[in-house]
Amino acid sequence: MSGENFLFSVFAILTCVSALAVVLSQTVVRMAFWLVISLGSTAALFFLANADFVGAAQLLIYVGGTLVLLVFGVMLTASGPYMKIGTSAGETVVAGLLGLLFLFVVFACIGGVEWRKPVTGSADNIATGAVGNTLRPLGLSFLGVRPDADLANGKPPEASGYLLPFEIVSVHLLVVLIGASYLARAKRRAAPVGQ
Amino acid sequence: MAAGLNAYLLVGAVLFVCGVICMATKRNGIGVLMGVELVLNGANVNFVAFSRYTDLGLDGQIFSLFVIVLAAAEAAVALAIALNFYNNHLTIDVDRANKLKG
Amino acid sequence: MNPEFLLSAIIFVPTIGALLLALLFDSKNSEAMRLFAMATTLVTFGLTLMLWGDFQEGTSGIQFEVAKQWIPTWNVYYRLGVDGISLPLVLLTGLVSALAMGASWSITKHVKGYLVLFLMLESGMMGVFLSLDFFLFYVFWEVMLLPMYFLIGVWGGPRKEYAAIKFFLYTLAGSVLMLVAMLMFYFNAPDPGGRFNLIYLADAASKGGLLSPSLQITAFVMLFIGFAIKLPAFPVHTWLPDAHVEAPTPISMILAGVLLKMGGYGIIRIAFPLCPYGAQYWAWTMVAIGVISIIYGAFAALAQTDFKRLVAYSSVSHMGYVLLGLAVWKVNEANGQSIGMDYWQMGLNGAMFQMIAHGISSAGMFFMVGVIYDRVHHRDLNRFGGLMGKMPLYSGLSAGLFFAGLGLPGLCGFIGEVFVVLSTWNFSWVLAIVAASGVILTAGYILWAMQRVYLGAEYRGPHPEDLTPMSMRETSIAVTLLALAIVFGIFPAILFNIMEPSITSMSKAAESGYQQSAAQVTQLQAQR
Amino acid sequence: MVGETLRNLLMIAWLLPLVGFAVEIFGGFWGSRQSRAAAWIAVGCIATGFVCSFSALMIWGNANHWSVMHKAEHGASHESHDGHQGEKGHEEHAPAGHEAPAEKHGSVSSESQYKLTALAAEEANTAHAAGPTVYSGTLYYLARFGSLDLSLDYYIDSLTLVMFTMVTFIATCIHLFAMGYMSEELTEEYVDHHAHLSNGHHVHRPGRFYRFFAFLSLFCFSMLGLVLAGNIFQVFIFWELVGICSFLLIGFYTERKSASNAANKAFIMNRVGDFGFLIGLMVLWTFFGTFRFGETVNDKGEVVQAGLFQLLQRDDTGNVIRDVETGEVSVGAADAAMNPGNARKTIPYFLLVVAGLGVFAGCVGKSAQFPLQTWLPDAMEGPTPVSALVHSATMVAAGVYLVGRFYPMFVQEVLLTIAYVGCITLFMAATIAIVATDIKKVLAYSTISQLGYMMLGLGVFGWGAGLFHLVTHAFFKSLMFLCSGSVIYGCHHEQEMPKMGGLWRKMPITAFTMLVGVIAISGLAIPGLISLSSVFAFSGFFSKDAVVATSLAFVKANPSHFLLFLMPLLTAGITAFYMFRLWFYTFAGKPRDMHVYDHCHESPLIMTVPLLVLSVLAAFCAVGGEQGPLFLLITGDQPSHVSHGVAAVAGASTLTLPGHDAVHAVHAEAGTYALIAAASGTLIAWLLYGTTMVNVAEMKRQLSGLHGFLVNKWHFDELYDALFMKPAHIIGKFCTWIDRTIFDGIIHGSAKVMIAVSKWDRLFDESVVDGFVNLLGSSTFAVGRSLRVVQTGRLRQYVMFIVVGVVALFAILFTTFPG
Repeated sequence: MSGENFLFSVFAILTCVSALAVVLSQTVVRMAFWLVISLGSTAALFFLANADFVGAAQLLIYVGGTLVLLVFGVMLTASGPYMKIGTSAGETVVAGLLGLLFLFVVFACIGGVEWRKPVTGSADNIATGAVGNTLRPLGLSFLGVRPDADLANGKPPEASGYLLPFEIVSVHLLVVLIGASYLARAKRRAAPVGQ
Repeated sequence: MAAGLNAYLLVGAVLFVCGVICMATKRNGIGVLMGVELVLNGANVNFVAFSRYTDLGLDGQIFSLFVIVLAAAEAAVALAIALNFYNNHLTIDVDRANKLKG
Repeated sequence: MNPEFLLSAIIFVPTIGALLLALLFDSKNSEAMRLFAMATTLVTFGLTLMLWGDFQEGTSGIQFEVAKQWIPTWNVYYRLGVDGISLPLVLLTGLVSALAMGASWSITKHVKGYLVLFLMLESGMMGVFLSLDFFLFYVFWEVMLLPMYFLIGVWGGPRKEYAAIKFFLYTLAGSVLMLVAMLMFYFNAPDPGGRFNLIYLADAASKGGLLSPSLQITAFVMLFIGFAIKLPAFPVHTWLPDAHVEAPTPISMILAGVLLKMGGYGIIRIAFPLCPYGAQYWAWTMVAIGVISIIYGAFAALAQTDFKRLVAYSSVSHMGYVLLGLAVWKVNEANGQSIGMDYWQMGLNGAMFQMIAHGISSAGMFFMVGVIYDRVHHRDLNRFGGLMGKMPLYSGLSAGLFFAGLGLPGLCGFIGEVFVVLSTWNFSWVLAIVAASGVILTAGYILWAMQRVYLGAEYRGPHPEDLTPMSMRETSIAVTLLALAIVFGIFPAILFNIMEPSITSMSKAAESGYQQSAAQVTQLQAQR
Repeated sequence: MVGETLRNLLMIAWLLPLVGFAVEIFGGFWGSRQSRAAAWIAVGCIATGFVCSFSALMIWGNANHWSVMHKAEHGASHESHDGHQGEKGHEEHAPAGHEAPAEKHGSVSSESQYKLTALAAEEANTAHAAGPTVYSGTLYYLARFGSLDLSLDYYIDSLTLVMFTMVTFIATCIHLFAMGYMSEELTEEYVDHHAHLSNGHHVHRPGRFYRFFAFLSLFCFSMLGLVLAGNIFQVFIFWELVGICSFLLIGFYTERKSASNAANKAFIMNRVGDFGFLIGLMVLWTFFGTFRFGETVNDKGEVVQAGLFQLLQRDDTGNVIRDVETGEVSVGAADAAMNPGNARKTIPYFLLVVAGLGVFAGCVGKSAQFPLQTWLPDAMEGPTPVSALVHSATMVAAGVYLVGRFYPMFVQEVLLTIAYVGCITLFMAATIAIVATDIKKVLAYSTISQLGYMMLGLGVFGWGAGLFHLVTHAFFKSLMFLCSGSVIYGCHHEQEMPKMGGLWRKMPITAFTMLVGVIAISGLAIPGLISLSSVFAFSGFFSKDAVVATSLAFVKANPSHFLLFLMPLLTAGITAFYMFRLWFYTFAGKPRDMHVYDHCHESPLIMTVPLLVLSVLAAFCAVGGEQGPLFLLITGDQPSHVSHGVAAVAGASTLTLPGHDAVHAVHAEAGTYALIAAASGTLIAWLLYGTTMVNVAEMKRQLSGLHGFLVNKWHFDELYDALFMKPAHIIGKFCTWIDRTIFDGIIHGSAKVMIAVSKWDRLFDESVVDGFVNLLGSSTFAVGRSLRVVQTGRLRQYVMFIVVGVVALFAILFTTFPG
C-alpha cells in the first residue's frame, strides 16, 4: 500500500464516518463538530487528488467560514447548546432504509459505468487536473484563459475560460451577502406566531 | 483501498447519501443545513475526482470552486432564513414550518 | 440631414417623443408635457418641411427610397419613399398634427396618456403615407387604429364608447378586406422578392402581369371597400358623424384632417395602380358613389342641429368630391383607348387637391366648433347666435374657414371642388350635373349654420358669460389654417407642381395596365 | 408696349382695393372705432384705380388712334383716319367729367398722327390680339394637366376699359358718399334701432365703420377682377367673390335677422344660377378644352392656342358653321395647330345651346332676372351705399356684362331665351315697383326692370344697346340710390314713402339730383331743341331708345315675337309712372308725417357733392346717342358678327337677327313710340300723385286683388319656399333618418345578431365546453384533494419523497434497461 493510498484510505474513512456521525448525532453542536471533521478530511482528499487549490479553498471557506457561520446559527437559534429536537424512531428507520437503498443505487451506478480513461500528464507540461500545480491554470482560467484546453494540441485559443461565470459568481456573492444581512437583521415582532 | 476514480466516487456517494438522510431526518433547521453542506461536499468530491482521473482537465476543479462559493452563499442565506424563522417561531424546528400544507 | 434617414425620422420622432414623455415626465406636470409634445409635433412638421425642401419637383418617381430587409422569410421590407402623391399628405399630416396638438390644451383628463397616444397616432399616420411596402403599410394602418380608438373612447363625449367601437369595427372590417387583397397580390406576384413592394407590384400590373382581369375586379372591390370606409363614402359613412361628435376637438381635427385622406391615398396609391382593370370596371360605380356622397352628405348636413355633426356630414360631402375626381376615367371599350385622358388627370389632381384643401378647411371648422364648445359646452345650433358681436375675431376667422369649406374662390376648397366637377362631364354628363348641384346645397347648409351661430342679435344658449375672446394660442391655430386656405386657394400651382408628374405617370401606368388586361379579356373571348 | 402698359395700369386699379381691404380690416380691428382712416384708404385706393383706369382708356384710345370713333363715321373701315375732325366735334359736346381729358388726348394724337399709326400697326403685330385693339395675356397659371391648363388671364378691349372707368368712377363717388352716410358707425356704442334683444331693448354694439369700407374695397377688387378676367373660369371665380362680398354687405347689420336672411337668400339664389354656370363651364371645358376668350400667345409672339371666340367659327351670314351630315358644330380655329389638344372636333348643337344657357343661368342669378329675381329687393337690407354700388350699378350689371362679353358663344336659341327672360323680368319688376312703398324697394324693382331691358337688348342682337344701357343705368341708378340714401339719412332711417312728402323744401339738392335721375330713367326727351335732327335728352333716353329700337327691328324681322317689342314699350311707360310716383311721393306735395318732416335735414357736403357729380354724368354721359363717344367706345370691339346682323338660314326655322342698318332704319320710329310711352307714364304719375285729382287709396281698394298680387311680388317667395326650401329640408331630414335608422339600423341589427349568436355560443360554451372543462377541473380537484394529504408542508418529508423518487426512478431505469 503506497503512501498515497494509505492516506486516501484514512481520510476516506474519516470522511465517511464523520459524515455518518453527523447524521446520527442528536445535538446540533456535535453535528457541527463531526461536520468539521468530515469537511476537513474532504479537504485532505482534495489535496490527494492533486486539487490543492480546491482543497485550500475548502478549508478556508468551508471549514473556516461556513462552519463558523453555522455555529453562529446554532448559538443564535438554540435555547441551549445541547438542545435536542428528537426524531421519531419510525422516521429514523425509514430514513435509514431509504438511505441504504439510495446508497446502493448510487454504488450500482458507479460500478456500472465505464468511466473514461484517465490521462497522465500533457505533452507540453501544462498542468491539468491530473498532474502538476493547478494553481496558476486555475487563476488563468478565471481570467478567461485556459492553458490546458486552449493551448493544448495546437488549437487556436477560444477563450473558453470562466471570466464571465467568475464575475457572475462574485456579483452573486455580493447580492447574497446583502440579502442575507437584510434577511437576518433583527425585526421587531409584536408576538411570536404560533405560540 | 486504492485511490482511484471509483474510490473517490464512493466517498462522494457516501457523503451525498449522508447529507440527504441528514436533511430528511433532522428536525433542527441548522441540521438540515448541515445536510445540505454534506450533499454539496459529496458532489465536490466527485468533481475533483473527475478532474483528477479523466481528461476533463481543470473544469472539475473549477466547478468545485464554484460549488464551494455557492455553498457559502447558500449557507449565509439559509442561516438568515433560519434566523428569521427562529425570530418568528421562537424555535428552529422545521416541522413547524408547515404553512404550505395542502 | 441624410434624406433617407429623414423619412425614418419623420415617422419615429413622434414615437421617441412619446417614449420620452412616458418615461421622463411627472404626470402631474401637464403643462410641461404639453409643451414637450407640442415641440415634438413641431419638430416633426419641421422635418416634413425639410423633406419638401429636398424634394425635387417635376419628377414623377419615388424619391428618398429606403429599403431594408425586415422579415426576410416573407419578403417584407422596411421600404419608405415619397413622391408627388404622398408628399403633400405628409406635409398635411405634420401640419394638422402640430395644430391639433396646439388645440389639445383643452384636454385635462389623463394628459400624459393622451399625449402619448396622440404622438403614436402621428407616427402611424406618417408611416402610412411614407411606406412603400404593402405589409409595412398595413402595419402602420393598424398601428394608427388603436390610439385612435382609445383617444375617442377615453377622451370622448357622452357616447364615446359607442362611437369608438363603431369607428374601430368599421375600420377593422375594411382592414380585413384589405388584408385579403394583400394576400392575393402576395401569391400572384411574379417575382417573390417584390411580393409586398408596391412599386414593383404597380409596375407589374401596368404590364398586365399581376392579376388576371377577373381577379382584379374582385381585388379592387375589396381594396375599395376598405378605403371607402375610411374615406368615408356613402353608404359606409355612418361611423363618421358619431366618431366626430364624440371625439375631442383635436382628435376631430386629426380625424377629418388626416385620417379620411388615407382612404383617398389608398385608392390612388394601391387600388388604382395594382388593379387598373378592376378600377376601370368599377369606375362608373365609384363615380356614382362619389356623387351620391356629395349630395347625400349635403342634404344630411342641412338637417343637423348639432354643430359638429353638421361639419361631419360636410366632410362626407366633401370627400365625395375626392372619390368622384379619382374615378372619372373613361375608356373606349372597343379599343381600350382612354377618352380625354387629360380630364382624368385633372380629376385626379383635383381630388388630391381636394384632400389637402379639406384637410385644412375641415380641421379649421372642427377647431372652430371646438373653441366655442370649450366655452359654452353645447353644440346645439339653435341655441347659438350673436357670436359675431361677442367674439368678432373668432367669428371672422370661422367665417373664413367655413367659406373655405363652402368652396369660395380664393380659398382652397374651391379649386378642388371645381376641378373635380369640371373633369366630370367628360365621364358622364348626368353625374356631372348632379355633382354640380352640390354647390347649391353646400352654400345652403353652411350659410344657414353660420347664420344661426354667428349672426343674429344675441346669444340664446347657456353660459353667455363664458363667451370670452379667443386666446393667443387659439387665434394662431385658426390664423394659420386660414392663411394656408388662402395661399392654396390663390396659388394652387404650389401643390399641383408637386403632384402633377407623379399623378400623370400613375394614370399612364394604369392606362397601359388596363389595355393589357383588356387585351387578355379579348383573347379569352376569342378562344371561346 | 401698349398691352403691357394697359395691363399694368388695370392691375394697379384692380389690386389696390385688395391692398386696401387688407389694411382696413386689420388696421380697423386693432385701430380706433372713431377713425375715418379706413374710409380714406378705401377712397384713395379706388380713386387711384379710377385715375389708372382712365389713363388706360386714354392710352388705349391713342394707341389705336381713336379708330372706334372713325368707325362711327365710316362704317367698319379701319384704314381711314380723315374723319378725325368729326370725332372731335362729338367730343366737344361732351360737357363734363371724364370726357374733357379725352379731348386733350385726342388732340395730342392728331398732332402725331402718322407716327402713332405706324406704332399702332407695329403693336397690332406684337400685341398679337384678335383685333388691333384687344390685348390679352396670362397673369399666372393655376394648374396644367397635359394639354389642359387653367390660368388667370386678362382680356382688355374697349368694353373692359369702359367698365373699369365706370366702376371705379361710380365707386369713388359712392365711397365718398358712404363716408358721410356711415358716419353714425364712428362710435363705440352704436344703437341699432332695427334689431331687438329678447328683452325688447335695442342692440348696442361698437361701430363697424372700418369693416364696411373693408368690404367695399374687397367688393371693388372682385368686381374689377371680374371685368378684367381673360377667361370664363376666372369670371366664375370673381363672380363668386362679388357674390360673397354682396353677402357680407347685405348682411352688414348682422344683428338683424332680416339682413342675414336676405344675405343668405342672395347668396344661395346666386348659387342656383352658378349651378347653371358650372354646367356651362363643364360643357365648354369638355368640348373646347380651354376657357380663354382670346388666343394664347407664346414668348415669340406666335399664337399657340385659339381662344373660345376663335374656336367657334361663324360663316359670312353670322351663323355658326355646322357639319353637313351630323349637324354638329365644328370646333377649331382655321389653323389646326392652334387647336387645344384635348378638344373634340365637333360639339353637338344642343350642347352649344346648353353651354350658352348655362352661362346665362349664372347671369340670371347675378342680374336678378326672372326666375331668380327675388333676392334683389331683399338685398336692400344692406346699407344704402351698398345698394347703390353693388345692387344697382356694378355687381348686378355683371350678368349683363358677362352676356356681352360672352356674346360670340351664344347661338340664337340662347339669345332668344335671353330676350324673353329679359322681357318677362322687365315687365314683372315694373309692375311690382308700382305698388312698392319702401323707397329703396321701388328702386330695387326698377333696377331689376332695367336689367331686364339690358338683357332684352342683348337678346335681340343689340349688343351695343344693351351694354350702353348698362353704363347709363349705372350712372343714373347709383345717383338715385344715393339720393334715396340721402333721404333716408336725412329722415333718420325712415324708408317708407307714405311717411314722407314735401321734402324738396328741406333737401333741395337731393330733390333736384333725384329729379335728374328720374328724368333720365324715364327716358323723357325734348325733340328738336338743338337741331331738328337731334333731341335733347338725358342719358336714359338714348340707351333705352337704342334697346327699343333694336327690339323693334328684331320684331320686324321676326313678327311672331312681337311681345319683345310691346312689353318694353309698355314698360317704358310704367317705368316713367313709378319713378315719378316715387319723386312726387317723396319730395312733392304736403308732408304726410310731420315728425319725420320736422327732423329731416339736407345731407352734409360729402354726400351731396357725389350726388351733383353723378347727376351731371347721369344727364350727359350718353350725349350724342348712338353717334356719341360713349356708345362708340363701348362698341369699339364689338363681336364681328354683330354689326351686319345674322341672316336666317334658308329652309330652317331660324331667326333673322338685325344688323346695324336694320336698327338704324327704325330708330326714329321706335324713339317716337318710347317717348310717347314715357310721357304718358309721367303724365299719369303726375295726375295720381302730383295732384289730388284722383283718390289713390280708393283706386287701391277697388283693385285690391291685383294690388295684393303685386304687393306679394307675384308670390314668388312663397312659391320657392314651397317648391325648394321646404323639400330641401325634408330631404335633409330624410337623409338623416336613413342614416339613423337604415344604415345604423343595419349595423345595430348585425350587432344584435352577433349578440344573439354569441349568446347561443355562450350557452354552448357553458353546457358543453364548460361542462367538459369543469369535469376536467373537478376531477383534477378530486385528485388534488386526495393528494393533498401528501402535501404535509414538512420539509423533511419532501426530502424523503425526493429520495424515494430518485431511487424509484433508478429502479425503473435498471429494470427497464438492464445493463
